[in-house]
Amino acid sequence: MSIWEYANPKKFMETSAIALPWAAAATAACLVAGLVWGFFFTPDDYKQGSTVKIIYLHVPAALMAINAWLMMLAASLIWLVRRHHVSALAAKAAGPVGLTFTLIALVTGAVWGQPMWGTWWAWDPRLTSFLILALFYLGYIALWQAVENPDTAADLTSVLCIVGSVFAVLSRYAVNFWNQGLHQGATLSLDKEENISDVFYFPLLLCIGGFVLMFLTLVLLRTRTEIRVRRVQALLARERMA
Amino acid sequence: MDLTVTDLACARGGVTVLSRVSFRLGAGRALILRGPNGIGKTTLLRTVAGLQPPVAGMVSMSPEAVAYAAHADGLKATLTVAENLSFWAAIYGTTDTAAAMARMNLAALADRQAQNLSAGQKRRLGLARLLVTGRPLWVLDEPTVSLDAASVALFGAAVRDHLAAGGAALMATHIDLGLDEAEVLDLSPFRAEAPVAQAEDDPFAGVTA
Amino acid sequence: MDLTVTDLACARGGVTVLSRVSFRLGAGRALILRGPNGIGKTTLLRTVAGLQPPVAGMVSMSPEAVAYAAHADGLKATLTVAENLSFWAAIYGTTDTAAAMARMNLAALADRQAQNLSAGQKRRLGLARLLVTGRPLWVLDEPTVSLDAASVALFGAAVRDHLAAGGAALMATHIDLGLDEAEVLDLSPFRAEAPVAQAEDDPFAGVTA
Amino acid sequence: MLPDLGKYALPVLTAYGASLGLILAIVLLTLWRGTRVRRLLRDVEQRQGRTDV
Amino acid sequence: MIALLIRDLRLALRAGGGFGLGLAFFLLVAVLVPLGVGPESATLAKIAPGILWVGALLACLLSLDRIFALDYEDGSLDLLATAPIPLEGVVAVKAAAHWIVTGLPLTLISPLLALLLNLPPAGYGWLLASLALGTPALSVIGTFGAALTVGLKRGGLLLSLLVLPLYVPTLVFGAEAVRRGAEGMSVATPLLLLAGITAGVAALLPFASAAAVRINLR
Amino acid sequence: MIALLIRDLRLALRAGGGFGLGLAFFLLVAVLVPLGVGPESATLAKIAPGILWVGALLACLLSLDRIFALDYEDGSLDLLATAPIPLEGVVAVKAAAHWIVTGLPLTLISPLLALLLNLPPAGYGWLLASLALGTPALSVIGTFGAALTVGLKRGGLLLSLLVLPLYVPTLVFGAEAVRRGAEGMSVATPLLLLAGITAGVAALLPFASAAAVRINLR
Ligand code: HEM
Ligand SMILES: Nc1ncnc2c1ncn2[C@@H]1O[C@H](COP(=O)(O)OP(=O)(O)OP(=O)(O)O)[C@@H](O)[C@H]1O
Ligand SMILES: Nc1ncnc2c1ncn2[C@@H]1O[C@H](COP(=O)(O)OP(=O)(O)OP(=O)(O)O)[C@@H](O)[C@H]1O
Ligand SMILES: [Mg+2]
Ligand SMILES: [Mg+2]
Repeated sequence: MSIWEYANPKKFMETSAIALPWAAAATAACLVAGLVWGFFFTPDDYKQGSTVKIIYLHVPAALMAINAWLMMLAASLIWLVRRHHVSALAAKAAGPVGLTFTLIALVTGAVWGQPMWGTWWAWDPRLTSFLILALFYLGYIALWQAVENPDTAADLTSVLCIVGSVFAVLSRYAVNFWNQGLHQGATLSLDKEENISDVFYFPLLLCIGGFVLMFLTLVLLRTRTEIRVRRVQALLARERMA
Repeated sequence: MDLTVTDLACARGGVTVLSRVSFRLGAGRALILRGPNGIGKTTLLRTVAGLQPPVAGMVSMSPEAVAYAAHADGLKATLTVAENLSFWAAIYGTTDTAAAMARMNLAALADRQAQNLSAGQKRRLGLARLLVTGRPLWVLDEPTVSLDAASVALFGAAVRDHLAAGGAALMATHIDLGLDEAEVLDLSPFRAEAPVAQAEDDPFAGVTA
Repeated sequence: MDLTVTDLACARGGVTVLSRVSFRLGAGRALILRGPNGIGKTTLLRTVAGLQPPVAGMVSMSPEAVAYAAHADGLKATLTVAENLSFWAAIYGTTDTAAAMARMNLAALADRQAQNLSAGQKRRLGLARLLVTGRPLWVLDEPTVSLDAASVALFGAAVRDHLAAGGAALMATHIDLGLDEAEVLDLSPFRAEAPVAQAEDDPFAGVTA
Repeated sequence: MLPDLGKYALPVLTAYGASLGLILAIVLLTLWRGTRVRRLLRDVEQRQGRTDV
Repeated sequence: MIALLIRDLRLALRAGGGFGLGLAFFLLVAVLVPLGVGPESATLAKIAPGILWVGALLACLLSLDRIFALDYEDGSLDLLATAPIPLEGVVAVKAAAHWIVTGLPLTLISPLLALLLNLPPAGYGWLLASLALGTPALSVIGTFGAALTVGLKRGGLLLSLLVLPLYVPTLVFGAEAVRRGAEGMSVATPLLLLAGITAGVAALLPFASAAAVRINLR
Repeated sequence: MIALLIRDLRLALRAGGGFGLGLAFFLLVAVLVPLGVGPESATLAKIAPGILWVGALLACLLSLDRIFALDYEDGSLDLLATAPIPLEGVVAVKAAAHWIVTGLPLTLISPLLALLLNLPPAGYGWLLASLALGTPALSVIGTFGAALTVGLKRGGLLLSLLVLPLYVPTLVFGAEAVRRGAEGMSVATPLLLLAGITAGVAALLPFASAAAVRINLR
């Protein structure tokens, strides 16, 4: 039995129906635990004060915003190569979720920036590339909405996703050209010296896990909906023919 | 060089409109498609011309052999008649635009911009394009719309010459084309039923609420 | 309520194409204009509809009494059939779109966007618009293009009802409209000559090197 | 109940409020559309009498 | 007439309308300018009022040719011209629809873009006020330009050239109001002048526009 | 293929083509920005590279939807798709025609507009060079966006939204090259990167564009 069997819509519906409640429960558990821990039971940072609590939303959202795009890229490739409908619909389902994460990262970042850097917005490379990522998401979602024929839409958005990924990387390099920016570098590196202290680290990990699970749950849910939409369309088309 | 259409089903807007259409069109023959408005003539012609994939069945001829003329004429309003025509001639790698213009009685209008033509004159120009494609199978969607009796006769003569030269023509129309020798295929019997069979092709079959 | 056209001359692209056209069209009557492609039927109809001024002569009826239907249908591709029709009904201050849709056999398509109609279905919608204008004189340019026999009959019935209700209809066409009771006017005799007489109106007459 | 957020109370609370709001929005949107489509599919199935698979 | 407004708005909202086209363009300008000019916030703050107003103006300008062109092409304008409503009314409604589709959303979103461009906070209110007062004038003037060029094949280019000089006073007063507002100076004079332009233009130009449409249809 | 290029250029030159539309828009931006921002020449000089590049980009963006839309509407694109030339070629020719009509004249006129915006004289050469290197990329990327949206009714808006993020790297490197040039710094890196983008994009994107057109015509 190959993994591709789950690409059959019917099979996918059956499997996902079993997986969904567990995923939802795990999401709720991780997220609530992580956020409550982070918000109520971590000390303030000596430099950043209580604003450090924003990290529990900001970092997971930023990570997942990028990962959601990567997942869309993979799903698009699978659709173009193997033409599994579930794959295309999963990419479609992930779009708005990714956009939401991008917006969360942007908003929390902006709110954080006001006390830390004295400005809501600066044209820092990382911030700028996130704004561009948001635009990519918007364009991708809009293209899905605009095309009537679902298979055509899947094809076009897949092509856009691939070309867009290349340009997203290029943009990142382009804006890096300006300056190093205000934003700090990666804190979650393996390098022990640079790592943040454990007090912040564990709740952060929990939150990241929560966001990953939330992404999974939402995408599953939305993919199921998209599959049902396609079924409705097929049935309605048949009805009109009669 | 025959066109064989086998068990063709074609769809528009996701709805299969025609199914199980089969016919054969030999060199030197013309076939006229008839059927009420909305039966799917345009859809069928586009499928044969390779502009959209069939839902099922097959078309024997590659789109490379087809010259397609749609409801829209593909004319550029600001180019003159001669310019419009020689552009298409260049695309198809032929050169004899003068003959085509003469055949469709456009010589006097050669330097007129297409936007200043009357409806019938535009249509004549659209038909003249067929003559410069040099392709064997003409696929024509209501070719004589807006044409007067004299122009319909011109068109009839052009089609006859094309057939005599070993070409073939597949046409949809509601009115008389003045081509008595053409066979007629009524599409009404091929209207797609609510297809139980389609469930097999439907990747989403079996999905329930 | 009669349309009297007296010694009308009309021009397109600065060239007078028809001159000295005169006819009378009484209430309850229909007049069909015939003539080869490019003679100036469209130009004449636009002049009668008040869309362009005559070069000479006059049209007795004010454009307020005219419902004009051109080669183009004036449909909005993204509006549904019902929306397209009720917009025009609102503009003309009438309300009965349901009846118009029923007459033109559009009821089943009411919620379809205009871009998803076949050529003939679009035309039917264009004709249904006439029914909601409530205007006495219909000026129609090739109204039955792309229509199948059944739709032509629908159109014929609609025109007859319009005439019976005291309306009038002026139509240009190359094909049979199925209206045997209509009078026919051939425009060929009115083709504008190289106009020596026109020099009188020409404000630049008499200017020489 | 709330921990002492010091002078940064406003930004921290805004960040949490906005983020949770956005998350709630996408979740509700997903669920709403899900139930609607589900109902639609059920209606269509009933109308067609489940003649086919 | 209301039917026409509703239809135009509906067309704009449906796919194909170009609702949001102006908005998107405005956004575009606000994102691209910093990318081009570079990230220094002092420079950006300084040019923000001007750039925002230029962006709003260009966004309006872009959508002008759709005001009549689509109706002209599919024959609706012919039919509207022979319909029992005054052409002045048609023109005014078209201008209003254009404003609702372009000027209004643009005004509402402007504070967000001001953020991107680092406009000093004191300028936010004045930016909103000046755009709310000024964009109707842009729509009405633009409709006049569109009316002059209905049916011309070179429409787009000509339209921009015709309308540009007519837009200059609105632009200058609008940007000046925001700049003064951002620097904490008095903004009464430019705002009043802006309001004057809008009122005058809305009262008089529809007649000129209707005449232009009539001439072009002939 | 040459015939197609000639036809497209001829269409652009005839009334109705939109030749000069991009140029006019570029001019517009260069005139409006000083009007909006105010006349201080130091500020203007500072933002000139960015504004000129943003103007060029917007000018390109505006004419994108004509690349395929006109041919789609009148049925020519269907005919071209069934014609005996590869669709990749058609797409490449369309991009080339767009560049000749938009990017090339824009590049040539840019020094004049640089004058209006007080660009330091050292930057003139680099402005020309960067535009000459960068505008082909804009045309090719734009053709890709246009191909994605052929036949869509919401074309215009969607097109801008899709193309905007794709334009970012070109814009940043282009403007950066001019800015460095104007300040007398080394411009080699951004110019090289710009050339790299153009080359890569011209070699690869036509395939994606042709695929998109094919999908859309289906
Ligand atoms: C709108 C503004 C902002 C955006 C779009 C943004 C975006 C991002 C992104 C994309 C990451 C990367 C995650 C990764 O690669 O690992 C990140 C991480 C982070 N950001 Fe922000 N940020 C913004 C503002 C801020 C501000 C104002 C601060 C605090 C002063 C901040 C602190 C952090 C920290 C501490 C991390 C974790 C770094 C890491 O683990 O890699 N950010 N942000
Ligand atoms: N999106 C859609 N959904 C459902 N049906 C559609 C859609 N688009 C088109 N159709 C229908 O497909 C059918 C086939 O249209 P087609 O243009 O092929 O007809 P036709 O035979 O050429 O008609 P005509 O003689 O009027 O030109 C029509 O009945 C049309 O209404
Ligand atoms: N700019 C122009 N210069 C010269 N002649 C022109 C110009 N524009 C149009 N014409 C001519 O005017 C004539 C009248 O056109 P019109 O559209 O009225 O013809 P019609 O009778 O409606 O023809 P059809 O039956 O083909 O629709 C045509 O012969 C046309 O070629
Ligand atoms: Mg048809
Ligand atoms: Mg005519």
